[in-house]
Amino acid sequence: MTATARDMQDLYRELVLDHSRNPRHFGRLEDATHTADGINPLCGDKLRLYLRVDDAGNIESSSFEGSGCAISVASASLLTDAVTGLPVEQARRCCATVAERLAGDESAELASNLEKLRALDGVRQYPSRIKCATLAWHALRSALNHDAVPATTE
Amino acid sequence: MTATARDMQDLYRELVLDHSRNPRHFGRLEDATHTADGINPLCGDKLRLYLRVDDAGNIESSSFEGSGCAISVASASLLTDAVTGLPVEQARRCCATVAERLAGDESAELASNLEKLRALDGVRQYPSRIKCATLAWHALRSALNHDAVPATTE
Amino acid sequence: MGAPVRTIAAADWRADFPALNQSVHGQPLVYLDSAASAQQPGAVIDAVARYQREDHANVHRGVHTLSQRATEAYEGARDKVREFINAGSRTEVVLTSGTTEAINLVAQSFCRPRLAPGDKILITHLEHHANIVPWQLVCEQTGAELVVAPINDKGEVELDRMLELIDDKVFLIGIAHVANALGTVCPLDEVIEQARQRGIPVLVDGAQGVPHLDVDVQALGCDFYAFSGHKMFGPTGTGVLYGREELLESMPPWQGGGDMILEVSFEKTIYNELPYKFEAGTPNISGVVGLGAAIDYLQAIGMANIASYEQELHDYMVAELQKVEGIRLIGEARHKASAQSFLLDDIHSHDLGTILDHQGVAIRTGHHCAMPLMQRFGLSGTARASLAFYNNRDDVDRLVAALGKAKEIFA
Amino acid sequence: MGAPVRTIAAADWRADFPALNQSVHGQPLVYLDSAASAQQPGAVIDAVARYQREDHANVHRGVHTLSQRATEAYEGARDKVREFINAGSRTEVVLTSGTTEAINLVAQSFCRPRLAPGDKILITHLEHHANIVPWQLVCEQTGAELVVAPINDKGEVELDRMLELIDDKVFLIGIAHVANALGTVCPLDEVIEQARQRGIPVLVDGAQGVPHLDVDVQALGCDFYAFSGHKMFGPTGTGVLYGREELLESMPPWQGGGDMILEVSFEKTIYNELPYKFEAGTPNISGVVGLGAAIDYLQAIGMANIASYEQELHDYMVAELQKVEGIRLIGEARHKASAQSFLLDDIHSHDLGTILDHQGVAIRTGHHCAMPLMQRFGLSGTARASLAFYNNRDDVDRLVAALGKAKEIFA
Ligand SMILES: Cc1ncc(COP(=O)(O)O)c(C=O)c1O
Ligand SMILES: Cc1ncc(COP(=O)(O)O)c(C=O)c1O
Repeated sequence: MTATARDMQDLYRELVLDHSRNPRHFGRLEDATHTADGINPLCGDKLRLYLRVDDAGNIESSSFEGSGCAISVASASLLTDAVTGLPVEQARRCCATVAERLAGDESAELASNLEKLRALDGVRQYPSRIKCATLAWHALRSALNHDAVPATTE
Repeated sequence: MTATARDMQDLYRELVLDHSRNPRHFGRLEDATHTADGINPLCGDKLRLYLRVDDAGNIESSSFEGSGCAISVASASLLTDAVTGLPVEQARRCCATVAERLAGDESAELASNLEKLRALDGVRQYPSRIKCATLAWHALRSALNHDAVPATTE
Repeated sequence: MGAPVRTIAAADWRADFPALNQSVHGQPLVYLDSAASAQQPGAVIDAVARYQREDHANVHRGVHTLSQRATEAYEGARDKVREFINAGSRTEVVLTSGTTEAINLVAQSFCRPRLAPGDKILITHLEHHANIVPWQLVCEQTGAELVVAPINDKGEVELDRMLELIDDKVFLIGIAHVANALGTVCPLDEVIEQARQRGIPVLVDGAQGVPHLDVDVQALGCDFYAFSGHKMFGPTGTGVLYGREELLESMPPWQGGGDMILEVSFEKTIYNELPYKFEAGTPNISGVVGLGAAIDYLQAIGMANIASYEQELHDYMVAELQKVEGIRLIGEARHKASAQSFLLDDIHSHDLGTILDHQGVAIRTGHHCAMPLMQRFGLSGTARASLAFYNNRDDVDRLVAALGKAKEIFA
Repeated sequence: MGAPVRTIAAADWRADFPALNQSVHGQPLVYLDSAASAQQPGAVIDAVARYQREDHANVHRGVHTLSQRATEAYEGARDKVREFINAGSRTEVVLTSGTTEAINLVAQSFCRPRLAPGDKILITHLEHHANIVPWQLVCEQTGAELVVAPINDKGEVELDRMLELIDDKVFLIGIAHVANALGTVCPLDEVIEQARQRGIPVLVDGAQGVPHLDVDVQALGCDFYAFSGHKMFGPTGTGVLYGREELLESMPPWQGGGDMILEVSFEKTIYNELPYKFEAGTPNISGVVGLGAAIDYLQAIGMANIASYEQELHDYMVAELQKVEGIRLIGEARHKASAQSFLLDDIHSHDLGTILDHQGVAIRTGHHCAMPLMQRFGLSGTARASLAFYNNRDDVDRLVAALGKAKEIFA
């Protein structure tokens, strides 16, 4: 295997390719309580995130729809896996942790529900792609804040 | 005398200084038949040229007013000396000859009425000043053409 | 006029461009993104640096030596532009910060004061945002309507339908010379001919025309022609609006400031002559000096030579790409220049861009500032390889090989 | 924050500027025209050339390595600007082609949609055309009125009378930080204080402020601050509009094109966030890289050091000029920076300029793009010597000696 292929397989790990091809929780969530759009104007990634938060403040279910590159779709898919069942406050903290981790902060330890996000560590070497990986997480924060404007990654 | 002073005295010859300090035909010409403004936006030279042309098509008299640098005032003063008494067609040709001469065309021979304009030959080494020396002559052409807009030197 | 057409190895030219002589991710760079911005020959880089080291001062208003030299360098470049596009007069060459500013100038100064509700601006479906949004803005400001001529599935302007749309309500037509996303060369002759018959001015967005074709604005017969320095191997922050003198004369100034006036008082301000009326403030002097050097460089090769060399290379690129399994070419117009858009399997163009970059191959991905065009094809973006005369067949081969690797990774 | 104030021989700095190391008409150049345009340190010239040789590509939209590097360089320069003027956020730093474009942007985008007949724009009598004509244009377009605060015979703004003019009909105040023709430092604090009390926005024309003073836009409390790269030792074709976020947010885009939009369709266009909303089209990337390098250079010296060094040199220049028989200083404000205008005997300033140039001394002559100011003094122009930190006492002595020669010639 060439060095290029190896490096690239560090970015496009099996898990990433799997989640991008078979995104989990894909589609519109009926009776969502929170929703937000994410746009990455640089590459045209666009997604809409849906959350249903119950009265106790837990994320009962989540989903997303839209289109984007493998990284942004995989990240959104991993997100919905990771935050479903979490209390809102904990989900908020996840946004911060993931953003720090993807920006290259090794000390940003991933809680067990975020373990799989390690698969995205490869983007750190590709500054222009970090935005793809964080897009869904920006949208999550917007949704939780009930922001009216789309989250962008600039 | 230093080289600087010598070079500069080639530009500011006695005749030039004399005409700039004591411009001939200075002031408004009542009953002018032709008039035109000249503006040099680069240095703020502004003059108005007046001509009285008789029925036979000769420039009976001429004058100018305005303000400007030594070169432009001297040139205007020399102009009024040179064209008074000339047939219009000949005055028109003078405009061309002087413009060529000042632009450095040695072959542009000066007719006897223009002899004194040799004093301005020094400007040829100072491209930004050629416009000062030609301003009045541009205005002369405008006046003869009855142009409505001010002549400029750009 | 250009040198006689001859066949030259692009390698001769390539060596003139320092940025091309580098490795990216350990691989020699293959730069296929000239439609976004072109690289500069050393002659341009050096001309700018030399100007700054030796001649810089502000232009137009100075009597001292440096100011004189700067003015000559700046105005000399204007003369080069005039000759390069064969404008009738230097007064028709307005120097701007780029194509975008040039088109905004026409929208705001030529159109805005005259447009009324019911009037139309006609463009095509393959325009760059720079030839869409300024018209949207002025339509909003005036109540005029933006009308869009359709394109077919090959990415060609549907000429018959466009000509039908040219009626007496059309105030101005804006059309690309070459479409940046698809490389389509537009049918300017027919559009301009029809527009002239009705006295409708035509603005040509020449951003992608000037770097690849031998442009003669008088032969084209257009009224405005806009282009950017940085796409023709010159500096960013420079551009040109060619405008027919009669039209430019009729337009009020757009921006106010130094240099665009003859006389200012609080009561009355007299604007300067063309082209200065449209050049407010200190211009991009060093950039324009570089633009002049770029033109010198291009003239020495000859635009006809460049056009024919590139045409051959473009054909080769298209043929090689077509051999790649799973590729879908977007933009298959009969007349194309420089750019080719494509998709590969179901790999998102953004991922493709990263994988190619990792192999030293620089392409552009995304919407190419032509979102309506993307919508027309039902796409959010494409991968685009764009050629300049410094590219060669090796570059194309490297592109094709890199696409093979991408298929492996996403296999 | 700048380095601690210390006294340094200007010669240290002068050697950094290649253009200053040359002869003109056989004499070592004395450059006293920095107010028109400043020279660049080698570090700036090299940064621009290095960028072009190694990193150039278009910004913002590219996934490949060069585009990434270009974006980082460009956006990195924006961060440097933010820090240099202490703006609260990088979203408040709009990159323009110069002061002139920055002021036109405010006139057209902030004022034009809101001005109504009866509203006023208040400026002063000592403004540069760039801070006059854009307001004249927008007043003409909207029926608003341009009101001018008077100055006294020393060339100072008559503060009391200006404050009286600030009434509720004033929509915006435009005022220079430092007057380019006279060097007057304007009473910004008092004007801004009064304006704030009435909620009137203030635009400061900082073209001559930033190169000479330690500028902190938050401490000033202004709403807009405009300046040019080429006057602060950076490239032409670059400039900055600082604007308070709240105001910038409220403004519609001015120019349309790439980069200033998030999404375009023929039905609806969504504009991009700040500051991109105001940066249509490919920006002057290499120029902005140079601007960043200029800021690095200035920060290393420290603007406080520059200001105090220049103040001392300015005082020396004024004192020496006053000793010249037949001189008449124009502009004798208590607070001055950089520039000094003057007349000598009845020698026309244009002739003076030529004679000084012939001795290697570069000054500017004429109206300095401040015709109303000239009219105020009943002059068609002045000679103006303007200082930068690369000048020294020798330069002043050479100026004075050259004036002596001029007197000889016109004796
Ligand atoms: C005080 C002032 N304002 C505005 C300007 C205009 O700057 P620019 O020509 O760089 O746009 C200048 C420079 O000439 C100036 O000195
Ligand atoms: C066809 C076309 N028009 C206009 C533009 C805008 O040019 P600039 O960004 O240099 O103003 C471009 C470049 O992106 C283009 O390709």
